[in-house]
Formats: sequence, structure tokens, C-alpha cells
Amino acid sequence: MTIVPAIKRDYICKLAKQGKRVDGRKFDEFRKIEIETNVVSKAEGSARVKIGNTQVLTGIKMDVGEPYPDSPESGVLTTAAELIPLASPDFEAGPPQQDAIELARVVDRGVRESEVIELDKLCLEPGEKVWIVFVDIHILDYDGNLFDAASLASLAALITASVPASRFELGEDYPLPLNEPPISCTSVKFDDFVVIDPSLDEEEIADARLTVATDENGDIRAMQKGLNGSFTKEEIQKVIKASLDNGREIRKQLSEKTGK
Amino acid sequence: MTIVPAIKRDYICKLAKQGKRVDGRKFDEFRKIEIETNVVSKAEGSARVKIGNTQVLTGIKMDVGEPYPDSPESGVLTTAAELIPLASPDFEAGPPQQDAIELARVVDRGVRESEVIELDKLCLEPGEKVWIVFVDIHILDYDGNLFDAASLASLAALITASVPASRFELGEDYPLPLNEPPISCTSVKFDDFVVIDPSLDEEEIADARLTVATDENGDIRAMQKGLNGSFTKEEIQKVIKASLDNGREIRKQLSEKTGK
Amino acid sequence: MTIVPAIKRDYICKLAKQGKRVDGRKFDEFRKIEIETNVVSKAEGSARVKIGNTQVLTGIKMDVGEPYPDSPESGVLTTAAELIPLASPDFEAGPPQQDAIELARVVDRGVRESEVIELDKLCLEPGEKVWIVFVDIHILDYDGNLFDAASLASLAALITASVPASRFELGEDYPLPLNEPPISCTSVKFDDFVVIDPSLDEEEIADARLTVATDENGDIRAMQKGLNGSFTKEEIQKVIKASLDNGREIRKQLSEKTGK
Amino acid sequence: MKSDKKLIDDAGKRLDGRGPEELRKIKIEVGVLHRASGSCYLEWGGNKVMVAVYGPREAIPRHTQNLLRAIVNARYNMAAFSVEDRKRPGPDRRSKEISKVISEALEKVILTEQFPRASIDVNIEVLDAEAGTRCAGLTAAGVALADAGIPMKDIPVACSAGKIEGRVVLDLGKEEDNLGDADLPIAISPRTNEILLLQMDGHLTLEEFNKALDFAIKGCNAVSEIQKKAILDKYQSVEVVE
Amino acid sequence: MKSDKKLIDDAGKRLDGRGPEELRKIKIEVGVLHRASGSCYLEWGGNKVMVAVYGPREAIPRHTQNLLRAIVNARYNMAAFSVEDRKRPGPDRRSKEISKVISEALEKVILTEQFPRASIDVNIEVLDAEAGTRCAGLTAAGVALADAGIPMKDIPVACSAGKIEGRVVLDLGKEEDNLGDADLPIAISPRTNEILLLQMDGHLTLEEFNKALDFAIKGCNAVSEIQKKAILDKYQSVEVVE
Amino acid sequence: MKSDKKLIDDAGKRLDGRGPEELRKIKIEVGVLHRASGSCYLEWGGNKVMVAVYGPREAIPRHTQNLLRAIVNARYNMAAFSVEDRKRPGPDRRSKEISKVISEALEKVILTEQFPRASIDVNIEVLDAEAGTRCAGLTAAGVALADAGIPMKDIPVACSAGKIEGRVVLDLGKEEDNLGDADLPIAISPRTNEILLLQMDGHLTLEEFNKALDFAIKGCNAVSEIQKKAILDKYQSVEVVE
Repeated sequence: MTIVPAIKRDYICKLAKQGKRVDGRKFDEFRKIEIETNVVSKAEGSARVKIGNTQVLTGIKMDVGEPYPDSPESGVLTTAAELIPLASPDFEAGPPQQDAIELARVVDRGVRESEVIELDKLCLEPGEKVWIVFVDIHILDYDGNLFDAASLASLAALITASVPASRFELGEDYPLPLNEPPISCTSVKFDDFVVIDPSLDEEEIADARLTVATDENGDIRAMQKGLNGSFTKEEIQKVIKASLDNGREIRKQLSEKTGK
Repeated sequence: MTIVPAIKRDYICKLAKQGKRVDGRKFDEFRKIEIETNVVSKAEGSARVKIGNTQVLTGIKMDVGEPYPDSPESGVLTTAAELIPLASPDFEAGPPQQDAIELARVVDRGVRESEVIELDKLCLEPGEKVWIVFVDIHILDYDGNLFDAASLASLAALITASVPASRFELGEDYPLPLNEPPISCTSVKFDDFVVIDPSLDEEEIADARLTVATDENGDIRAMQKGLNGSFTKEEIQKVIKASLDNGREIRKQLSEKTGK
Repeated sequence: MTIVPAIKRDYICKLAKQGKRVDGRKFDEFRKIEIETNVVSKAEGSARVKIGNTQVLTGIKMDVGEPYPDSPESGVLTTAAELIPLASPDFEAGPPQQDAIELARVVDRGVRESEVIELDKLCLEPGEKVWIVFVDIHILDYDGNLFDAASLASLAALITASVPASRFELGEDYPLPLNEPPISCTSVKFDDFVVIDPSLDEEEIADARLTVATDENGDIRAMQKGLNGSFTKEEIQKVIKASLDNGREIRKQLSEKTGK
Repeated sequence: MKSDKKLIDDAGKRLDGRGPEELRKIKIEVGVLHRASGSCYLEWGGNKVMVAVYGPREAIPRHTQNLLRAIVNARYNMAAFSVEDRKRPGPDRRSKEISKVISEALEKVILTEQFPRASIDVNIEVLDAEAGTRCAGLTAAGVALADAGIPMKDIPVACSAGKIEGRVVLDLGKEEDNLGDADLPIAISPRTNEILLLQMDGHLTLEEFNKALDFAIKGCNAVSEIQKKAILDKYQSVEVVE
Repeated sequence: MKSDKKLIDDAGKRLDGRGPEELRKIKIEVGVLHRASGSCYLEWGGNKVMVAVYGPREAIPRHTQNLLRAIVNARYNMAAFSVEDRKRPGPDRRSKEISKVISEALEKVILTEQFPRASIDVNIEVLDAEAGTRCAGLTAAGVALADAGIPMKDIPVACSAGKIEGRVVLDLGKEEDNLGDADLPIAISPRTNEILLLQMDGHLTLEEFNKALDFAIKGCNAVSEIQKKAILDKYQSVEVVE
Repeated sequence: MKSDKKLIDDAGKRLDGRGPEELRKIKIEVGVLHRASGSCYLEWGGNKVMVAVYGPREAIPRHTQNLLRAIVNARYNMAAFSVEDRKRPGPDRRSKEISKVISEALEKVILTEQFPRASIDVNIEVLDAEAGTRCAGLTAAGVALADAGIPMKDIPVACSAGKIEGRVVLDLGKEEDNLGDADLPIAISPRTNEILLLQMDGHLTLEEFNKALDFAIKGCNAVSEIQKKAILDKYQSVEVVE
């Protein structure tokens, strides 16, 4: 736990000093992304996203239920993530731990605060009945950068989701009403190097992590710093720039895959 | 944990080769069964069953509640078993573990799938109010073969139960509407020997377990194989035969004890 | 865990033989008590009580909810205590353990059985809507005698609480309807010495604990014996007497502080 | 929760016909379970209680071990079907508190220093509950501990007194408990009358308290005789068999 | 839960066009996950199942270790979105029971005595659920174990038979499962036809049971061929790559 | 959740009278608890926070120990009565996330390598919650760590900036938080201005973000002065007493 990472750290840092990464990428380069939608039939929407070897499946389920008392005319969004032991030798069964909770909350805020789902259009009877949207993030293979994979899978699943009105005898199904989503890009820092879309090896030696979600106008919609290292102001600027650049590419790919 | 059972196994297998069991029974012979009903006053029905030294008490409680959405005109059956530390030095306090869950689910399916309780007669207002039947299995003394003891105690308790209509101001109490129950008989296999109604010693060395519930027509109503051994087709036939034979005797005794 | 207390015990007992306590108090003398009310703004009522270095904060929250089926015209009282790790190096995070549960239940019974809150005046619609009173006991600093500190903080918080009717659009706020509260005083026994208001050192070597709540008429309203030692009848009489004497003083101080 | 029902008449006769200082009927069977080190089945009025004792045995998990003496784990549990409205299985706050005060009471009489690092586990199952289950449970536990051969200074025993309609009486029944003015369950070591457990809810003057305490101690002593007889009966019948 | 729907016509044709002894379509991919020691993605009719195997590795917590052999922990889990009405995440009683019977079935074929103190963890995730997920999961687990190189006497395989409208048929589909008369899922070791897992709900005469058991065993053998082909395909394609 | 309420007027005056770059009132008391190794009571606007530090001490359970350095366990907890609608006791997902990001921020400044195998426990209790409790809690934690004598490179400090009605302002109040456009809480090491914690929700242009980050860093520096003064005051008053 403590010896092997030291060797790994030395190796990765030595490469970084030469401007290289273990898998040959540039510092500001993502791994290959694959997006596949409608991968499970019981969900109202679903998508499997691969970023390199990392693989995440998000399924959307909807139900009719009560709104929160403080927003009686608004649908309800619930996001859950489980680091199931399927996905990594280090994940254990049991209730979600801090890492899974942070992951789910960051994805949730990315969707909620940017109003990706138009929750006010999901009201059926004010104060009584609204649509509940469950975003369930299933990690299948963990090889680094869960934040971006989970976020992208959830967006793709939402974009392709249908409101199952017919199942509840509420008319015909229709697409979930959505706004343009921000795209989340995560970088990590080790020594003084900052790289985007960290692989598992890079995550394991990382001191600090920064996720930045940007929208189609180049504005910032959410940020989350993690791990017990720090960033300088200049590093944060650099991370934002890389997030904007990669976000633009990923948005294009998402749009092509989902036809939206 | 590993040495003592080896000695025990050798001894029991040696006897088995001579066609004998530790307590002198034949391979297809049950221990003495005692059935006592109405043993606790707060329950709507109750029974204590002893099979040899194994002792199980089941109590039935009923309440008025909501039906499941997918069966709005049907009463609700809920079965729970706890391996309370009272019953064995090896049982620990805490939420039910795999063994208790399997036990409860096998008893539950035995009652549910064979429609022992006529749940459709327990509807009060379709979709709104139905009777809930709680079958709570309390293990008092664990000396082997909980499946059959728990199943028999639950049947005897159900047979003698009254629907507590008067307590809920719904008219007079009346007997719980029931169909003829199947009788569950369990065998285990060690080496190549198959014996019915295993004692604790036999259970501890058993490789495989098979429970077969049969009805008054000689039909099979439920089966559950357990433990990490296997059965051949021929062994399964043998177990079914012994279950039919013993089931017939047990059904007679249950009927005499409950007057039904 | 076992050696240090032995030394501590010897020292405290040696002093006790000379009629003395570590902090110079008499056997039947409380530490200095400080009562401060309205210490948090979100609560309907709150109080921080210090007994020596022991510090407890109780906050009262109220909500509108359903009554219990067996008392449809009565408000609901709910008392919870947490031994949060803030208050002692020995407290651990997690669900309340036996000590916290006993503490909450003893405070709860002190309030409930003596009808400190007039719960029957907290009914809004019989069987439908009543006020729920949440008494949440927050231990801040644990230096002995939590029972009395928690009880006193809870009484002071209740006395100064307002029913938040306006927040629920049920008219104007008004004081929580209360009866004269009994005052709880706790003594412990070590060797054959009985001392009131034990400090942490005294609690750690105590064999037995006895809490006695007395009212303004000198009647006994609640008692709770704890720990694995015993009391003689005579010792119990002595504890009751000291509780009556100190209770009178504490009642005066409470009344002055709360203006009631 | 007052009602019009008269709990005790002018002649001191209670709802079930008992006098003020009369116990409900108690029946004790010893050694009724096969697997337990010691066991007891006890009926006390409408209460039915089963107790099994296991140990002394190594306490687990290890961090619970005491290097100098055995720990005593009483676990008071109510069967789901033991009360009018079904109780959810598993310990609630009430049973955790009762488990704690019973454990503490038993620890006082058990010679725990003979078994360092060990635990003595006392499982109390309430099968049918009328008023007074903690007294019934502790009393049965005392018998089961004796049946298990656990060395004790004394066999602990419990009984309650209370106040109904202004009168102090022994051993409250169910309606008396619901509608009465005070309840005082205690447990004692009968040889010395030392008080091992004591709880009080309600309203008693000092004088009433003293009277109730005396009643409860007398009640304990009476129950203690029944305990001893049950243990002796079992012991004797065993001798006959041999 | 009977309905008017005809599950099987006089010619023996079922709702989805299958004959009585016909399996649903099965598709198996081997080695689909990067982190796992072995993995398998399996589609069986509308069921979609992903299995990852980890180990043999030191069993933790330690007290679960067996000094003489490895323990096998199968964990059957349904994704929240795998069923019509969203399932709350985390194991329920049904998945705990299925995990248990699958673990027991796998333990029989794995050479566990080669790995004392170890655990072999088999994670079964149901992503889409039609009838028969336990058979699909166990079958995929057999493949994933082989992919992980875990030494086994045989590759275990599962299949169910059942009864619909009085007829014994192989491999119940969803409506057949809901409306049928009996379901008999089994798992076998295909080399010996020994039965590793067997559950039965419903109502079968002795004769029907025997027929259903024969059907299920035949079904298992057919599925076993698909398993072997999938493993072989992967192995061969690996060789080609090299 | 927009409303008609004007959060900031044309002159840059906010609801509570503050200017855009003005902090709410902050009050810090050091060493207020007897049992803790170090403690701090902090009021920040309507927020009231109590922090107690314990350790360095042996980390338990053992498997959490790090052989090379101390682990930092911040536990952010809201009292049930600290919010308008009573909060159920115990950690929810929000407090678990905040505990995590605060732990990580503190770990950066504590010289953890001096205490292998140890834990440093930082208990943050929110007694009254207006907007900004995580900043208040982290700031109080910095003081309590100093009070406990834990060796640190620097005393960490937190503050937020945000956007209301299109304007970047410092230290959002409650209504500003509810109705504003963005919130950017950060924590820094004030000697170096390195950023230890950073979260952002809402909508900021790149330019607004840069301005907000500058505001927040300036705010942190101002709060840092208050921290230092409080620590110094305590230290001096102790000297006076001696």
C-alpha cells in the first residue's frame, strides 16, 4: 500500500518530467471515449460510457410520487452511485462510502444546479404528484476518472430517456424535457504536473483533483476539488482551460451519439 | 472447527456404513415430533413444535394495512425468522443472516406458493385495506432440522389462528381461511448416505441438504437444495420417496393435534 | 483501563475516608451550575447548562404530525441524546449506544411521566394533527453527571420554548404549555461512600448510581438506579434526602434564570 | 390515561381478585432447553418468559474482553407476537435500556472475577407480555444462571410494587400498570436485601415510596422461595432418575 | 394470478414462438472487464448479466478464513434499473438467498482446497431482468471463473424447466414465469450431471417433476456447449492476436 | 427559486447592509471545552459552530492506520435543532461529503508524517446554521487544531464568494445563498494562498470566476487575521493568569 505506490510515483513523475504519460497521452488529452445508449431495456433511458478501460453504466428509472414540501411544483431528482465490488478489487460490498457519496453528489449537482432536467415540467398535480427521476450510476470497471465517466453516462442516459407516461396511464411517452448539459472534465495534480482524465495509476499517486463542468458558452457551471493536496490559482486556470477544450470535443461526441 | 468435525464425521460415517445412525434411527425415520398449539395468548395463533430436541415456536399476528399495488384484492403474508442467541451457542444477535433469511423464505414460499392461506379472502376494501398476516418464527432450541420444525410450527399456528376481526371492530373473529398444507421433509447427504430429519451432528457434517414439500395427493409443492454438495438424480428420487412417506405420517399428526 | 482506575480509586477513597472530595466539595454538594437560555436561534427553545466542566446543550424543535393511535388527542414527545465524539475522547461516532439510550430515556420519562409538557394541549385535530416536540440533547463536554445536566438543560429549553404556530400558519406563537417540573439529582456510591453530582473521576470508580427526581412538594417523581453495584435501603434514603435538598436549590436557580 | 374503572375496591380487592400484597401466580420450570448451559421457563401472571444462559466462554469480539473478570451480557428481547400490536423484530430503545439494567443487576451477584476475558450471555425472550416482564425476565435469569452452574453470591430476584388509586400494592397487573399512579420495579440479592435494580415512574410521597419499597422487597423474598423450590425440584428429580 | 392469455397453443408453440424444449437465445462474451481476474457478459433472452471474478486472494475479514480451503462468495445483485419498478440499491432478502445458493453450487466444482485462507469473489450484476436471472447469473459465473483461471472440476451451468398450462417446458420466459404452474431452476456439473442447485416452486406431480428435471438437465447441457464455445472463441482469438 | 426580492441595490448595498466585499461579523473563542485537546467556538453571521480536536492518538480500528503518517478525520455534523426543519440525527450524504472535503483540506497543512499510525480527530458541530457552515466549520477547525498544539505548516482558513443578481460578492448570507446565482466556497493556506478546498455551484463566466476567486482569497486572508488574534488573545490571557 505504501511501497509500491512510491515506485509507481517515481516512474510516473520521471516520465512527466519528459512531458510524457504512461499511456502515451499528452497532459491535456483524454483517453478514447465510447458512448453507447439504450443498453438496458427496463430503464427509461440508459447509457454505457467507456473512457479508456473505465466503464460506467447509468440507468434512469421514473416513478410518480410526492414533491418536496419546499418545491411543490417541481419533479424530484435522486442520484445514487454504488462502487460495486464488480468494478474493482478494492471496492467492497455495503452501503455507499464517502467516495461513492461524493461521486453521486457531484454528478447530482452537475445535473441539478445546471437545470439539465427541467424539473418544473415534471409536475403532475402541484403539491401532490410529480415525476421522480432516479439516476442510478453503476460502475462496471474502474480504471480511473469515475467522475467524468459517471457524469457523461448519466447525461447520455437522460438525453435518451422517455417519460414512461403510458405505463402510468398518463398519456403517451415523451422525451424527458432537458436543457443543454455542461460537460465535466477532471484533472489531477502530482508533483507539479497537472494532467487531465487521470488513469488509475495517475489517480493513485495524485495529490489533488479538480473537476470543472463547462457549458456550451464556455461558462463554468460546477467545480469540485478533491484529495489532500492544493492548487495554485495558476494551476486552476490551466485546469479550466483544459476542461473547456476537452469539454467542447466531448459535447460534440455526445451530441452525435444521442442525436441531440 | 475443523478437527472435531473430522472425528465426528468419521464416527457418523462408520455407523452409517453399518446402516445405523447415532441416535439409533433408521435412515428414513424422523425423530419424535410434538406439536402444542395456542401456547401464547397475545398471538392470533401459535404453536410450539419439537422434533427431538429441536424446538420452534411460531406466533401469528394480524393487522389491517394496504395491499401490494400488484395484488390489490389480496391479503399480505410476511414471514420472518430469527436465529436468536437463545437457541444455540453459535447464533449471534443482530439482523438476520443468510441462514435465517433462507429459512424464512423457504417457509414463506411453502405457505405462499401452495396457497395455504386463502389470501384473496383477506381483502377488506380492494386496493385500500386488507389483512396482513405476520408469521414470526422463533427458534428456541436448535438441535438440527430447523426447516421442518419451522415449517410445521408455522402451519400449526396458522391452522389454529383466528382473524381478530373484533379487535378491529370488523365483526366477529373467525378462523383464518386455509387450504390443505403441504408437509415439508428435509434430508441431508454425507459421503453417499442420505438420511431424513438430520440431527445437529448430522447437519454439521452434511454435504448437501434437500427439502421436499408434498401434499395430500402425493404431489410435490416445493423443493430447496442447500449446502455445497451435490445430489444425483437417483438420490433426489430417494429423498422424494422418504418425504412422501414421512409427510403422510406428519400430516396425520398435525391433523389430530389441530382437529383439522 | 484497569490499572489507572485502581490508583485513582485508592486516592479518591482515601480522601473520602477523611470526608473529602477531590475538588473540595462536601459529599452532598453540587458543583457550580450555570444555565443559559436561547443559545441557538433556529430552535423553538434552547439552553446550555454547565455543571462544573460538564456542558450540555438541548434544543427544542416542533413540527406538526400525526398522533399515536393510542392517544389521538395528545401531542407527541420525542427525546434523543447523542454522545457525540466532540464531548469526550471516549465517545465514538455512530448510532446511540446503551449509555446514550438510557440517558435519553431517563430524561424522557422525567418529562413525560411528570407531565411537564401538557401534551393534551398540543392537539390540533384529534387523531389527525398534533404538535410533535423534539427534545434533542447535545453533549458538548463530558466531565461527569450527564443525567442531571441533560435533564436540567432540557427543562430550561422547554420552559423557554415557543410553539412556532406562525411558521405553520396556525396563529401566533405562544409559550409551550408546561407544568412544574421535577428536578433530577444523581448520586453515586463507591466503597461505602455516597456522593452527589459525581465528577468524571468519581463516576469512573463508582459501583452504583442513583438518580432521583423530586418535585416542589418534596414528592418523588422518578428514579433510576444504574451500574453494577447495589444500594441498601438506608443508602437510598440518604440519596433521596440529598436529592430533595439540592433539588430545591436547583429549582430556585432554574426559576430565576427562566423567569418562571 | 385515567378511566372510570375501579382498580381496587374498598376492601382492598383488586381487579383480578388479589389483595394489596398478593403476587400473581408464578410457575417456574428449570432446564427446559437442550443446547443452553442453563435455562428457565417462567410464567408470571400472563407473562411467559424463556431464558437461556451460555458461558462462561471467551468474550467476542476480543475488544470487549475484560482482563480481570467476565462480562455479563443480558439480552432482553420481546417476540414479535408477544404484544397486542406486533412488535418489529430486533432491539428497540426500551429493550436496550432493560438489557442494560438487567446486565448490571446480574453482574453484582455473579463471581465474575473467576472468569477473566469471558462472557456470560443471558438471553431473555419474552413470549407473552403482561405488565412486569423485566421482573419476570430477571427472576428467570437468576434461575437459569443457577441451572448453568454459574457461581453466584446469591440468586437474584425481582418484583415490583406500585400505587393504584392512592394505595400501595404489590406486583402490578396490566391494567394497574396502564392506569396506576406509580410503578417501582426492583431486584435484590435476597440474602442481604441489597438492591440491584431500581426504577420508578409516577408519583409517590416519601412515605408511599418507603412502603412500596418494603412491599417490593417482601415480594422479592416470596418469589425467591419459588425460585429455590424450582431449582431444588429439578435437582431432586434428577437424583431420582439416577 | 391466472389470466386468459394462452401461454402455449395446441401445437406446443409458446408466446415467443419457442417449442416446449427450446431455449431462449443466449449470447456470451468472455473477458469483457479490465480490472477483474475474469469476467463474462451474458444475454439470455431479455436478461443481461455481468459477472466479475476476483481472487483467489486473502479472505477478509480474517475470521471468515477457512484454514483448509478457499471460501466462495457469490454476490448476486440487481441493478436499480433492471426491473420495471425501480429496486432500492443494496441486497434484499431475495438476493441474499440467491447469493447463498449460488455460492454453495459454485463451491462444489471449484478446487477450493488448493487455496486455504483465500476467498474467491464472484460478483453477479443483473442489468436487465426477465425470468431466470439466477440461472443466467450462475451460468455467467461459470464462464467468468474459467476466464479467471480458477481451477475447477467442471464448468457449472444452470437452466430451468417449468410447467405452463399443464405442460412441462424448458426455460420459462417472463409471462410463463408469472402465470405458470411451476418453476424448477437447477444447476449441474455437466460432466457428471450431478445437481448443484435445485429449487422448486409450484405444483408438480411426481411424473411431471421427473420430466421437468430431465428437461432442465438437457437444457443445462445445451447451455454448457454455448459456454465452452465462448471460452474457446476467446482463447483462440487471443492466440490469433499473439 | 428566483423571487422579487432585491438582494443588492444599485449602490452595492446588500440585504443586511453589507457592501459587496464585506464579511459578516465573526467571533471566535478558543479553548472553550475541558475534555478536548483543543477547541474553538465560532460565530459567523448567524452560524454557530463548536469544534473539538482530539489526538494525535492511536488510530482505531487498526486497519485504518497509516504506517507513514497520521490520518485526519474531520466529522462535520449538524445538530438536529440547527436548521428550520428538524434534521434527523446522524450523518446524511451531505455531511459525509463535507466531512470528506474538510478532512482533505486539513490534511494538507498538518504535519501528519510526525505521527505515523495516529489519528487526529476534528469534530465539527454546527449548532445554528445560516449559509456558509462548511467555511465556518473549517475556520474553527483551524483554530482548534492550533489550540490543541497540532503541528501545522499554516492555520487553514475558509471563506466563500458568490454571485447575486449578476454581481460578484463576498461571503453569501442565507437569502443570497438560496436565491443567488453561484456560490464558491474555498479554503486556503494563508501564507501561500494555496487552495485547499474549492467547490462551485451555479453559473459563472470565466471572468466572474476569477473575480470571485480573488474575493474569496481576500476574504480568507481577512478571516485569518481574526483567527490569529483569537489564538493570540487566549495565549496572552493565559500568560496574565500565570
